[in-house]
Amino acid sequence: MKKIINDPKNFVPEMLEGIYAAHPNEVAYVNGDLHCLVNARKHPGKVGIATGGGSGHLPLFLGFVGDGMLDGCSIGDVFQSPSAEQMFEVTKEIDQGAGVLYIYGNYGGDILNFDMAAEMADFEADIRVESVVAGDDVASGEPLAEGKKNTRRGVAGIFFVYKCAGAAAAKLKSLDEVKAVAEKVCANVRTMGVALSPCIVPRVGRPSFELAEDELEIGMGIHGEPGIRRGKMISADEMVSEMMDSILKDLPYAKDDEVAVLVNGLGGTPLEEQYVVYRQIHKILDSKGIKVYHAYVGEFATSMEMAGFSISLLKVDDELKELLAAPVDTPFFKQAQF
Amino acid sequence: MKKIINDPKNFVPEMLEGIYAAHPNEVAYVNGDLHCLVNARKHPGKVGIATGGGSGHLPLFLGFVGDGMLDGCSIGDVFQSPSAEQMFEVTKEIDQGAGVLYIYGNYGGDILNFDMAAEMADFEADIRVESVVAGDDVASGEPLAEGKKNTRRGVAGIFFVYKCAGAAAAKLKSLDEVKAVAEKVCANVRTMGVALSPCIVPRVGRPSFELAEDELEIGMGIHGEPGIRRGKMISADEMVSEMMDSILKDLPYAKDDEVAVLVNGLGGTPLEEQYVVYRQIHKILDSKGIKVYHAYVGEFATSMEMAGFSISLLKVDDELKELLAAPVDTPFFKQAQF
Amino acid sequence: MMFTTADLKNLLQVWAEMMGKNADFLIDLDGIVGDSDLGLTMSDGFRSAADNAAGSDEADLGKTAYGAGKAMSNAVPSTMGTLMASGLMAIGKKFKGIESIEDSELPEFFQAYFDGVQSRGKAELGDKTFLDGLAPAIEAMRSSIAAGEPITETAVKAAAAAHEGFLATKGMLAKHGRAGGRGEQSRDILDPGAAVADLLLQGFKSFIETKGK
Amino acid sequence: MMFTTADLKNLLQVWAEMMGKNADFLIDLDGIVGDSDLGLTMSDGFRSAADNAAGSDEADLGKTAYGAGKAMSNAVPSTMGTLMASGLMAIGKKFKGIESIEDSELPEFFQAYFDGVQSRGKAELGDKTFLDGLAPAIEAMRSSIAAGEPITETAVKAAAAAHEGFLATKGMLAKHGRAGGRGEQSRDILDPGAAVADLLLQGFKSFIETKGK
Ligand SMILES: Nc1ncnc2c1ncn2[C@@H]1O[C@H](COP(=O)(O)OP(=O)(O)O)[C@@H](O)[C@H]1O
Ligand SMILES: Nc1ncnc2c1ncn2[C@@H]1O[C@H](COP(=O)(O)OP(=O)(O)O)[C@@H](O)[C@H]1O
Ligand SMILES: [Mg+2]
Ligand SMILES: [Mg+2]
Ligand SMILES: [Mg+2]
Ligand SMILES: [Mg+2]
Repeated sequence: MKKIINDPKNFVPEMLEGIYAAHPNEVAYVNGDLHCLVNARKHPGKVGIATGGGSGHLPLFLGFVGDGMLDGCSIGDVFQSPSAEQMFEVTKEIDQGAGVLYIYGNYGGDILNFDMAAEMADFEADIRVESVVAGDDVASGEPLAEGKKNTRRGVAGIFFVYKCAGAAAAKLKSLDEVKAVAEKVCANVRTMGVALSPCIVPRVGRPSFELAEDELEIGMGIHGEPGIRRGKMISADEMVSEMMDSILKDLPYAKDDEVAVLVNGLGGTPLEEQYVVYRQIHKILDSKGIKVYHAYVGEFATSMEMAGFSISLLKVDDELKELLAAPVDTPFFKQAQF
Repeated sequence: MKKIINDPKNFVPEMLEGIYAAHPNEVAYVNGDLHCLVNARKHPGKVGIATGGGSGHLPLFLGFVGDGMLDGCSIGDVFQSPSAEQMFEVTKEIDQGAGVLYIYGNYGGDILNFDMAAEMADFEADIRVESVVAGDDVASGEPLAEGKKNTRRGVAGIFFVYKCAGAAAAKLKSLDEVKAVAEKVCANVRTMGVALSPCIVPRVGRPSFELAEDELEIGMGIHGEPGIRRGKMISADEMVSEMMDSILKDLPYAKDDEVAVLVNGLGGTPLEEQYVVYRQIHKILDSKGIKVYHAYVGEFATSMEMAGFSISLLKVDDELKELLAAPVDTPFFKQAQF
Repeated sequence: MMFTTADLKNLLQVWAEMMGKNADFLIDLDGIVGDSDLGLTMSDGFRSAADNAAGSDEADLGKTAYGAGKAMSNAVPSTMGTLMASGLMAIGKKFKGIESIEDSELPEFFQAYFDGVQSRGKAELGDKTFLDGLAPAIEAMRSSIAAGEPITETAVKAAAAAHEGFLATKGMLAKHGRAGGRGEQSRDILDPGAAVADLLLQGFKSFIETKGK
Repeated sequence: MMFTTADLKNLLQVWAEMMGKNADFLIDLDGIVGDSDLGLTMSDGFRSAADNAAGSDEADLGKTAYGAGKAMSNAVPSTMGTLMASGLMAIGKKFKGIESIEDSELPEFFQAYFDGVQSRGKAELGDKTFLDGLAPAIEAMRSSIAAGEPITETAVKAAAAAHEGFLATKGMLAKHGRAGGRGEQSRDILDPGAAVADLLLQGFKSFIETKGK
């Protein structure tokens, strides 16, 4: 196991110690628990936004805590939910009187714990909490439909939910308004991924699955959940075309629609290759008359050293464009107003 | 070869097409040549700063072209120098009448071409060009000494040279002043790396070297140049201690010195592991009474999918601190004033 | 006979031992479609619940259960960890303010557990979950008590029903958790969460046996 | 006899063919300590220099050499590509404004090449580089011309000297490029850049032979 770690048991706390040591003016932890991370800067009157989830996806989730985005994040062990108590501690710390919005990915363990935390916040601390659950992975469930439960996994597209909701909260919008923004983004974002190689959970010490030297898996989840098809390696352009087909079909797009694009490296894939991918996405969108409002390329939601990438498209209107363009300053993600 | 590419021959131009498509308002190319990248925004009266080098190291080199940092970059094939002509084209484009500073790494091919380009700029366009060559890798040559040629390779520490020189140029300092800043940073920055796995140059199609499943190489260069020792895998803390020993010895540090730290992932190493690394660096500096002025953790100078990392320390004084803290806005690196 | 706060503490100890002894069994079961953590989370989770209860001098039955549940939820925030914690915490809310219940009220004790899990997890009977192991046990308990059988007999019947319930999950289509992602493939396997329900009732049976002696 | 712009164009063609034929030899040599690109860069580089000269109707000897050098530097910005381009461009600067030189001036032609490479690369004789192949050839040329030998004889002697010079790089300690990073290990090997000098002089010899016929 070629990992740059010490005792696998200490992987998460040591990583967190490193983060607090590296960014002492930007992030802090509450209740003496490294797993309860908050923005070191307070913004009175603002709706607090919290997220949380398992470790192993940096910069997701904690990396988006900072000005213009999230206020707090509870952190679990690798690929494991943090506890409701930890979420509750973060909730108490970030509530500024305007209530707290939970935004997290559609995974069983996270849902149960965030629900429990929301109850604790209500019963024990009288804090109003609302929740928005992101499920953007088109490879993992039926298309969204009015009144139907979304069974799709939350993946890199949650970045757009954080970004827009964070910008709305920074403008001191109300909890209901910020929630409405988050829901609007969830309704308009679609993602699809491809994996080329597995990752190793440090405590487990062996890969979670095997892919032959000439194989890939289209639609695999960020914890190695099974995808849509496993097949022989194909060219970058072919991968992108196949993935874009599924994405574009899922939320019908029309000529002259505008989108924001996110190319997300899974951890082991060079940035060069991600730009080769972006090139083909841009070509496809061009050919359909769909305009790119803004493109993000890099690592946003990883699976440690997994090789592969995902593509997320967010259909934008004037409101979302304005929210996307707002500045952000977190230790892991910075953006100037554009 | 598990790469997300099309025809290996088109790897670099396709990557570049992706970059221009993704960042149309931020970067542009000159002379109809994708390999000649410049900041899309002009800053009249400013010293122009150009860099250049082979592809395969994103965000190095072109990723640091933007406001507050570099003005242009010429881009070669993977691990190959761009041509003098390409450098010259960039030079003409970024000269704003205040002259141009070349900052690049200490590699034979780059030196020859930048020297030739400087001559062309002088003879053919009457542009004053000065050059600063970064050689920060303590694993690759004798310690720096007055009047002696620096034989060390330029690696991730060049980020600090760009950052400080870029900030000085943004303040409209003169070419001599900006050059003096760059030289000061070169004199005060030290780097050491470790590699755990090789990378594959697309056109070559096979790894440039082999490392067994339980081996690492301390001091290896970013093109796979031989390091100081090859050995069995050790813990993250042991790697860091060994590397910090060499770095701290090379430019003696005293109690109460202040440093900026750069932890640089080589491409295939998860961000989580880089923070485990930072934790130990911080501990060692703490134990010696050396204060961290600012820490950067992430990918700054990669070798495509190579696994491993490097540590760079820059000894800072008030001048360098002020320059480091200045804002930057490039497509690949953004920083708010701190 | 009465079921007191001291009994709850003993029952939690029995459950912790039960999960410890069956950790490998649960790991293997969860390994087929899940992430193999169930053996560890259940033994760690019930261990911390039992230790929390043992370490407290709380006499209140409800508060003891609630505290044990919270301890479990902190220790193992996995799906089943949180669900089992929710069960204990629901018992806590229901029996807050009293220090014992009649044996005849024990079905309500398990019903509270069931309700806590269901309101947290929002699964239906037949969704191939923990609930499908627990529900038949509660029903068997109720009939046995209604028939005036001694509690030892009730416990034996409840344990048998839970085991049947566990076995009956084979053939069901999973709708939740990791197995839920497998579709029809999931039918062939036994549900690991229902195995935990089975173990809880086996534990309850041996707790009652021991208490009767 | 005179060496004209047309001769230069022919010589460049011969060199391009020479590098093409010996590409594998150079690849292997560069593969020992370098990055195996030398065969490709030299054949591509001299090909583009020759094509540039062939395609231009420039009559000026210097300008033709300069243009050929620039073409090479654009085509192959590797170490040797840039150095060879610098050599041709230095010839260009020296012989700008004339359309031919005397054969007896040919040592100056090669000296300009040498100076161009040296001022670009800043290596010294004995540093195990291209220069160690070219320098003895220039010396041999000078002596031969001073002795009044015919140019065919001069070319043969120069080629022999270049080959000796190439062989003599074995044993030298490399100070530049990738081999320079190897320290004492580099002594055992022949320098690939010096092999290029050898090939240039072998090419010159056959150019002179052909021209004499
Ligand atoms: N919504 C739910 N309600 C009740 N039980 C559930 C629910 N979702 C999953 N389960 C149970 O949890 C078991 C898996 O638990 P666990 O191994 O802790 O999950 P994970 O490791 O995925 O967090 C399943 O076998 C099922 O019985
Ligand atoms: N400074 C220099 N001056 C002259 N020749 C040099 C110099 N540095 C390297 N060389 C020559 O270049 C040869 C290697 O060239 P090349 O394969 O193009 O290098 P690279 O592939 O590293 O760019 C060496 O064998 C040596 O003869
Ligand atoms: Mg990475
Ligand atoms: Mg990477
Ligand atoms: Mg499990
Ligand atoms: Mg070479």
